[in-house]
Amino acid sequence: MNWGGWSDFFAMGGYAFYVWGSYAVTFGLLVMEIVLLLRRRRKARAQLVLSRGRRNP
Amino acid sequence: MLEAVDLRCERGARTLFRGLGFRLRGGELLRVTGANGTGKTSLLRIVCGLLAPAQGEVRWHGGDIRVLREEFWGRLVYIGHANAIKDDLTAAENLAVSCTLGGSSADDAQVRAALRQLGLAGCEDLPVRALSQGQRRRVALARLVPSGAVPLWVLDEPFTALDAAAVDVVQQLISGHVAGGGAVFYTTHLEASIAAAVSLCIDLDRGAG
Amino acid sequence: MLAVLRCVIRRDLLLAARRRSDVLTVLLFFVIVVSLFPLGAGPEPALLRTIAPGVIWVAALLASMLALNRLFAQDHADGTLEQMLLSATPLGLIVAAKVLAHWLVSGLPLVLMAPVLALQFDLPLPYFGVLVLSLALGTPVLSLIGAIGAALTLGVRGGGALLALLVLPLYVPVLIIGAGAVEAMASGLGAQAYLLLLAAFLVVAAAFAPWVAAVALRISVE
Amino acid sequence: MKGNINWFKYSSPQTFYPLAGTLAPWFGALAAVFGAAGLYIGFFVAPTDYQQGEAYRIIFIHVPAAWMSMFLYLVMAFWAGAGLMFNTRLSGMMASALAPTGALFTFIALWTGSLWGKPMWGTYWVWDARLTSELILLFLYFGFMALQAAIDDARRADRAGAVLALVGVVNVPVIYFSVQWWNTLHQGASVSLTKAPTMAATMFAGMIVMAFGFWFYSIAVTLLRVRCIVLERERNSEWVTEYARDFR
Repeated sequence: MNWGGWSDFFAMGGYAFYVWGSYAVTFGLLVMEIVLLLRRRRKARAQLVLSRGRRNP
Repeated sequence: MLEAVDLRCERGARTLFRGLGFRLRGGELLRVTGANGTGKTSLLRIVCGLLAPAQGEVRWHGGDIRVLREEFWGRLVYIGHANAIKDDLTAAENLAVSCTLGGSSADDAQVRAALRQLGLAGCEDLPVRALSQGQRRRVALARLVPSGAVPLWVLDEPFTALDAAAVDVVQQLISGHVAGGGAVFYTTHLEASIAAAVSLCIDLDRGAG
Repeated sequence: MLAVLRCVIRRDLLLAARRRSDVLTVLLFFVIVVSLFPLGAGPEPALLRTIAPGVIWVAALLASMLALNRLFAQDHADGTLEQMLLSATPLGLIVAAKVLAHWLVSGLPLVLMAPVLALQFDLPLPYFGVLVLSLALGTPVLSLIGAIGAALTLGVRGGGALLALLVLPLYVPVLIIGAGAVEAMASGLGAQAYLLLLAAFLVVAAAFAPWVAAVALRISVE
Repeated sequence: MKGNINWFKYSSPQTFYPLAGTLAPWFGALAAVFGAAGLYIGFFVAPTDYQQGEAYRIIFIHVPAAWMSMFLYLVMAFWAGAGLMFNTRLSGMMASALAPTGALFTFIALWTGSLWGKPMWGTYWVWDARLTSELILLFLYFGFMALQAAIDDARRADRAGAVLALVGVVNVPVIYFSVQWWNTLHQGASVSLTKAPTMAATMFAGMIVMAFGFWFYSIAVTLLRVRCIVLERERNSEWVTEYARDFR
């Protein structure tokens, strides 16, 4: 384990902004993609319910 | 000569027709009727190979047209809703280009004779822009005159925007072609009486013909 | 077969002659875009001399892309495109003929105009030859690749910008090698390799692009 | 996404839909496991680089993301080509489902590349051959997605997208080598990311593990998106209305 303590870990040898900047954006985008996808899935299912309602109310 | 087997056509999510088949031999006339939007034009485009059917096959002399491709297209004249003429060119130039493209080369004399036959004497060298809608349709249909040798004619609403005299000329052309052993596949709303040995009909209103 | 191709080329050239303004707008666009750069980047000759090839090439690229929608859109609208699809001649050859006619109308003028603009940028005279040659080899490639983009975006809304988005990434190699030719000449390396590479691009594009555009046309007209 | 077990049995959207549903969570779980392992190796096992200090740790997501951006474009072009050749609707859907994730990884590669460039070379954007090619790859992805969005008819959109993807995949090597040539002409090889730090075994392991994590993630997300596309495109078919009977 090459970190003194948590504060040392987060300082990341002075490059905290760059390292955490990249990691935060990367995993933030991945999570955002999943959230958008689930929303799209909900919209698609709602559309089906809507058209089913229209077909045989 | 031309045969379609179990054709199904879809536009967007709607199925226009399914299980449609017919057989068209030389010297026969096949008319497609049906209300607007029942897929008449789509059927014509499928028969020409412009549109791929969702299911089924179109055969020319037993060979699938998707395999024959250029060989089949060389034996066919297609006149669609659009007149396929350029506004900036004169009527003579337009006809010369469309004849060459279709494979039946026509020299200038034949071109002018065809235009005269369609009642366009005197307008041969006017840019098509200056002609009326009816005259433009005649320029498009004048292509039929030099393509007597082409066995299959596919015409989409040939009689629209034409006056009585022009309709008469076109009817003679069609019946002349059919009498000469060619086949004509066309759609129209006009109750046209075209003399032909055998004239079949596909009615898309009653579902598959 | 050949008669049909000659007829298509003659028809397109005739159409362009009848509507000369289309040709001029492409050329004027080219001249204006090139003339904007000194206004933007300042008139010092040293700077202009270094950016001259890049500017002229980018402007030629944009101008030829601007002219692309004239390639199929008009024929699609009035139905002549369907006749080409239903002709006995393979569609690839017809597309090649159309692209050649299109290049003669919108590519060649750019090549001929480039030296005049190079004067404006005070480009040393020995480099004119390489510039014109690289454009002469490059602009047909732009038209050929552009034909694929034009065929794909036929009758699609937002066509102009979409066409640019599709085609510009594919133009990058031609731009780099084309502009690089003059650059290499300037740095003494000699432009031989670049011009040969451009010629290779041209041969490959001429061999494949028309057939790919033909497939794209059949898809778009369906 | 290698070929399915029985090629044609699963090639219809109807049979593929449930399969995608069962597989997606598994791949999601695998992605989480490998991602966590990659992070652990990257931060706690890999030693500090003597030359670049801690900043080099960005490599553990920059390189896998770059690999994925290229790999997904190839897979997308494969499915698009298959859709064009065999006329199967599902292949077209797969291609459309892959594009957004590919574009996302390209953007991540660019973002992490520039953030890594700042501490190393003092500028956020380095006209390095590989970074520039990534940028052009991003435009290719946007071109594909924009073309598909602009065409209403799903069948034509798939086939037009397929032609563009195939033309694009042929051009990617040409773009890469011309950018490489351009880079050496203008700057020489002095400023470029190609000189990765000396590869200690653990560093390489960290990257590989993270790459697998991203790969499983892409499969899971693509399967989910395919299911959405199937629902959207097949909403009028009988099996979807039957399937949707119990939706609230």
